[in-house]
Amino acid sequence: MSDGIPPQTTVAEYVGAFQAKEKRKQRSWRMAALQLVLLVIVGVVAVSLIGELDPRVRRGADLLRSLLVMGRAPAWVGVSLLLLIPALLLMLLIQVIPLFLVWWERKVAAHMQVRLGPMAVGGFHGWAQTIADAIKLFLKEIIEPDGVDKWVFRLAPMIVFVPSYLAFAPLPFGVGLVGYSFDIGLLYVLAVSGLSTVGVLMAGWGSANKFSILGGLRAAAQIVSFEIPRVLSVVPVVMWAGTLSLTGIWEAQAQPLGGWFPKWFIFYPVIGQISFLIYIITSIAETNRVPFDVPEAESELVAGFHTEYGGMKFAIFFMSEYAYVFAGSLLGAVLFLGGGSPLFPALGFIPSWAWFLGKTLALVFIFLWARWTFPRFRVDRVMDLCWKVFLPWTLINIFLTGVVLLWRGL
Amino acid sequence: MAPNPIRPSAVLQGPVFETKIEQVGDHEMLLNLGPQHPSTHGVLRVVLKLDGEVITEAVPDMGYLHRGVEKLAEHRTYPMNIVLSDRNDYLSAMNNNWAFCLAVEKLLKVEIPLRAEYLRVIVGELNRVASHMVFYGTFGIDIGAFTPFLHAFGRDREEILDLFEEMCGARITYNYIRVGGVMLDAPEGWTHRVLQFVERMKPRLVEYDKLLTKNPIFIDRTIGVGLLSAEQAVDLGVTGPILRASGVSLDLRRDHPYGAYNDFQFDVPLGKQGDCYDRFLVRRLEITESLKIVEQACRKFPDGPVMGKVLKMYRPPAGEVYAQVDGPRGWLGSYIVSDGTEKPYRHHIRPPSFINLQALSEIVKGWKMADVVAILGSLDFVLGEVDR
Amino acid sequence: MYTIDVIEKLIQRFPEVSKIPVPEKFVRDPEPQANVPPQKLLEVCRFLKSDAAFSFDFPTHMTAVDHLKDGLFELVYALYSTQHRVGLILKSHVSRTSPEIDSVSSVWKGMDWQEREVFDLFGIRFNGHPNLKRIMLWEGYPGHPLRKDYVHVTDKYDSGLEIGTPGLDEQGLPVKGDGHGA
Amino acid sequence: MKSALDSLQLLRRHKVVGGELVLTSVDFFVDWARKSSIWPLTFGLACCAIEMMAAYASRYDFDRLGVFPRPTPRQADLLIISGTVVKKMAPAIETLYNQMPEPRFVISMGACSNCGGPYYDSYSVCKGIDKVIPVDIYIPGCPPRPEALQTAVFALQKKIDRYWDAGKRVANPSKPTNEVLKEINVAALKARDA
Repeated sequence: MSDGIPPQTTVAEYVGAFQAKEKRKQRSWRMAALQLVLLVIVGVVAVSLIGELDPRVRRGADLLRSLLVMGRAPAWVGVSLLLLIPALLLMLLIQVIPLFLVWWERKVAAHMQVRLGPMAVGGFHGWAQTIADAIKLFLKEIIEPDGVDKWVFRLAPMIVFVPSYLAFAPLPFGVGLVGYSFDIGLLYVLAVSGLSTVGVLMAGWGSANKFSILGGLRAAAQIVSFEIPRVLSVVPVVMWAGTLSLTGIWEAQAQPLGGWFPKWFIFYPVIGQISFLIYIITSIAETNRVPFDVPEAESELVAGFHTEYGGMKFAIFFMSEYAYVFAGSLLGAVLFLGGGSPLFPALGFIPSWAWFLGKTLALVFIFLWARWTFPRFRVDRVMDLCWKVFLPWTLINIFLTGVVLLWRGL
Repeated sequence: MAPNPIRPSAVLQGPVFETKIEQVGDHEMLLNLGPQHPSTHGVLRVVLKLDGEVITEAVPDMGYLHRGVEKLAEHRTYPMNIVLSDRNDYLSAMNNNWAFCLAVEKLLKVEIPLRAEYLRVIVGELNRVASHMVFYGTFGIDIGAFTPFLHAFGRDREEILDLFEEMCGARITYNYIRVGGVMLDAPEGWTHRVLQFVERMKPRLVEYDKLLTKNPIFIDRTIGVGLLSAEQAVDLGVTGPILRASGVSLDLRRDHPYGAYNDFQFDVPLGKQGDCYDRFLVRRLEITESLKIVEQACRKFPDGPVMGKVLKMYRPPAGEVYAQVDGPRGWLGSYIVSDGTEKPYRHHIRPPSFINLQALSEIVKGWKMADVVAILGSLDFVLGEVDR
Repeated sequence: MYTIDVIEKLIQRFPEVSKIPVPEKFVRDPEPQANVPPQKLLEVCRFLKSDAAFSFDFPTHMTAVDHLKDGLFELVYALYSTQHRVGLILKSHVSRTSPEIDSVSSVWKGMDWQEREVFDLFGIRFNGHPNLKRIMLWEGYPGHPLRKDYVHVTDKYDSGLEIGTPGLDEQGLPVKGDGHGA
Repeated sequence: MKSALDSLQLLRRHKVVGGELVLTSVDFFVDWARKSSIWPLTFGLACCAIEMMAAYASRYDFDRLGVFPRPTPRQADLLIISGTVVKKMAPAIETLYNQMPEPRFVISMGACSNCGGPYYDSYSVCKGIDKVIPVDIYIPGCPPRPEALQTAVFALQKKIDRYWDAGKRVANPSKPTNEVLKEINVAALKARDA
C-alpha cells in the first residue's frame, strides 16, 4: 500500500485459490452423498420416535368429550367440534402443502436443468421463496379488465379451488387420520375433482380474451375426456378390494403375501401395472400439466385460461393446481401402493403416516419429472391418445380382472 | 364488419395497429399473435384468421424492430459500419462482419493472410454452432420442452461465448472480423481450448438427440407439419437450412467457396420433404459438420500475420460490389456502392431471415394453432435481421 | 459465380440489353452487370426464368439506389440459377420524378416483400404488385426515408439529431447559432 | 445477501420530505416479500434479450434471486425493456405497462432503450424508453452482461426496500420516478444539514 496501489493478487495466489476450489469440489461429491444418507437416517429415526398419531388423536378426542360433559355443554357442540377440528386441520394442511410443492418443483426443475433454483430468499436453499411469492401476490393490485363478464370472472378461481378442498375429505393420511371416511370415498374423490372443469371454462369465457377462450375450451375438452379412462383404470382395484371406501381398499392391501412380499395392487402381475400406469398418466392430464398442458400452453396461448388473472386470483389458480397434484398422488398411493402398510413387515416401526407421506411424495416426483422432460402434445393428438389408447386398454384391463376373478372362483 | 384498429391511449399519438385482414367470415376469429408473444422470438406480429383451431389465413406484420440501418450506413465510415453490422443478426454477429468485410476487401483489392482466413473460418463456424444451439433451445420451448433450452443455451453456448470473450472481449457483438483480416491474434493455447471444447461436445450431442431428436412426442409434433416443397422454396428465394431441408443441395461454402473453405472436407446435410422435423434435423446435423470444420481448422492452424496492408482510414475507389456469406440463416449478402469518400454511398444487406419469413403465409394455411408456433420456430428468423 | 458470357447470350436474344463496363482496375473479380430498359424488364425476367439455357429460377435479392445528382433511381436485381450454378445482376433506371416500374413478383414470389420494402423506403411504385403497402413503417408515415433528399419531421420520440432534420450540418451536429437541435 | 431474519429491525425512522416517516415491521415484511419475488415479463426486443435469456439460463440463473419470468403482463411486476425501442413498438410497450398491476417496476436494459444507443440518429427509433414509460433502473452497455442485469435486480431490490413508502410514487407517468427520488435526496440532504 506504500505507493497507493492496492495489493494485487499474484498469479501464484490466484492459481492456489483455483486449485483449492477444485479440490473442494471433488470432496463436495462425497460430502453430498454422505449428507443424503445422514438425512435419510435422521428422518427415519425422527419419524419412528414420533410414532403412530392415531392413539394420541383418540386420546385428545376423549379428553375433549369429557371436558364438554363436565362443562355440561349440549350434545351438538361436541359433535360439531369433533367434525370441525379435523376439517380445520385439513384446511391448514392443504394451505401448506402447495407452498412446499411449488418450492420443491422449482428446485427439482432447476437441478434437472443444470442450475440451482431458488437460493437467496430466506437463507438456506431459498426455503422461504414461495412464502415471499404468496405475500407479494396477495398485495398486488386487483385488476378487472372492463370488457370482462364480471361475476363469471370473479367466481372462476373459487370454483376451481373449492373442489380441491372437497377432494381431501375421505383421503386417509394414516391409521385413523381420516377427515370423514365415506363408504363411497373413491367415487366421491373422482367426481369432485371433475368439478374444476366448470371453473376453468368460466375463467376462459369470463376474461374476454381470445387466448383465454381457446384455453378454456381446450381445458374443458381435455379434462372431461380424461375423466373416463381415469375412473375406468381404478375399477380393477375396486373389483379386487370389493369395497369403494378408501380405508377398506387400504386394508385389502395390508396383509403381506407369504409373510414378507407386500400385497400392493401395483405388484399384481398384469392388471396392476396397466391400471397404475394409465392412472398416473390420466391424472397428469387431469391437472393440465405437461405433456398434457394444452389449455395453458405457455408458448401458444400466452397463459391459457388464466391470462387475465393477476395477484391473488392467479395465486388461487396456482395453488389449486398443486392441491390437485397432491390429491391425485395421495389417491394413487392409497389405491396402488397400499396406503400406510409398510414395504416389509420388518420395517413396521415406521408409522403409517410416514409411509403415506413418502409414497405420495414419490408419486408427486413422477409428476414433476414428467413436466421437465416431455414436450407438449397437440390438442387433437391428446384426444386421440385418450379415446383410442387409454379407453380400450382400460376396458381390456377390466375384462382381464374379471377373468382372473372368475378363475380364482371369488 | 368495419375493422377498427386497436387505438392505444389517446395520450400517445403514434403508429396504430392496422388490422391486416379485412374480411372475416361469420364463424371465423381474428387472433393477434401480437408483438409481445412468448413464441415469436422478439417483436413479430402475425395476424391469424382462425376457423375454430384451424388457421385459414396468416399475415405477418413487421417493422417493430426497424432501426433504419441502411440509412445510418450512409452516415457511418466503413469501420463504423462493421459495428452496426454486429447488431443486425445478433445471434451470429461474426458472419455479419464477415459479409461486410468480404465486400469491402473486394473494393480495396486487399490480400488477407492465411492465418486470418483460418481464424475467420473457426470463429464463423463456432458462431454458427452457437446460433444453432439457440435455435435448438427455443424450438424445444416452442414445442413445450423446457430442459433442452437450459442445456443447449445455458451450458454449452456459454462455453463458446467464453472462447469468444477470451479472444475479442465481447459475448454477442464482437466486431472481431475487420477489413483486411482480423482484429487480434488468438491468445496462445486458444486453439487447444477450442479442440477441448469440440471433444466435450461429442457426448453432449448424443444427449441432445435423446432429449429432442429421438423423442416420440417431439417427432409426432413436427413430422409432416408445415411442408415446404423444393419448387416453392426456390421460387421464394429461401436460403440456408430451410432450403436444404426441402431437398435442394445449395451451400455457398461448398459451391462458391469464399475465405479458406476449400481446405476443409465437410458434407452438407439434406432433408427429404421440408417439414419442421427436417428443418430441425438439418440444423442439428450442421452442428456436427461445423464442429468437424473447426477441428480441421484448429489442427492445420498456420502461422503468420493476422492483418493485411490496409490504411487506418481507407477510402475505397468509386464502384459497386456484392459479396455473400452462408450464415446460419442463409445467404447473408452485402451490396456496397462506394463513391470514393470514406462513407459508403449505399449499403444494402441481403436479409436471409426477411426472405425466409415469406414462406410463413404459404406453409401455415390449414394447420392448427399449436403448429403455427412449431412452424414459426422452425423458420428460425432473427427480428434484428428481418426488420434491419 | 457471375460470368460474362451469360450476358453476351442475353444480349443476342434481347438487343436492348446493354453490358455495363466493369471497372476492372478498381474492383477484384467484379460482378458483370446488364442494363435493362424498364419497359422491357418484365419480359426479360420472364424469359430468363422460363428459358432452359438460362433457367434463373432463384431470386437472390433486389434493391434500389438513389442517384440524386443525375435524378435517377437505379433498381438492382440479383438472380441465380440452381441448375447452372451461375448468377446474374440486372439493373434498370427510373426517373426520380415519376418512379414507376413493372413488378417482377409475378415471376418470382421471393421478390414480393423486397419490392414492398423498396416502395416503403424509396417510394418507387411497382405496377401489378398484389399488395403494395408499407411493410416496415406504418401507414401515414411522412415521406420515404432512404431517399437522399429525405426531410425528417421531428416528433415526440426524437432527440433532434436525426438524419435529415433541417438545421443539422454534414457531420449531423446542430449548426451553431440557429437554436435548433438538442 | 443478508439472510432475511437477522436484518429485522422492529422500528425504522426515515427523515423524509415534510417530516419523518416511521416504517414498522409489517412494512419490512411487505418490502421483503416484494423484493424477494420479482416476476419479470418474458418480453425481449433485440440483442439485449439474448443477454436477458442468458441471465435466466443455467450459468447466471436468475431463479436464485426468486426472479421467475411470466408470459402475461397481469402476473408480471417487472418490465425489462431489453433492446431498441422503435416508434412503431412504443404504443405496444405503453399498453403492456398499463396492463401490469400496480407495484410495477421498469428496468431499461442497454444503450438502445436508455437513449437510442448506436441508433441515436435513426429516423424510426424512440430515443430512450423514458419518453414512453417511467423507468426505475437504467443499465448501461451494449449489450450489458448478464451480471449487469443481476446487479440491476439487486439495485431494484434496494429501491423497493428503502424508498417504496417514503418515495410516494408519482402516479403521473410523464414525470419519471427518478426525478421524484432526486427531490427526496435533495430534501433529505437539506434536512440533515439544517
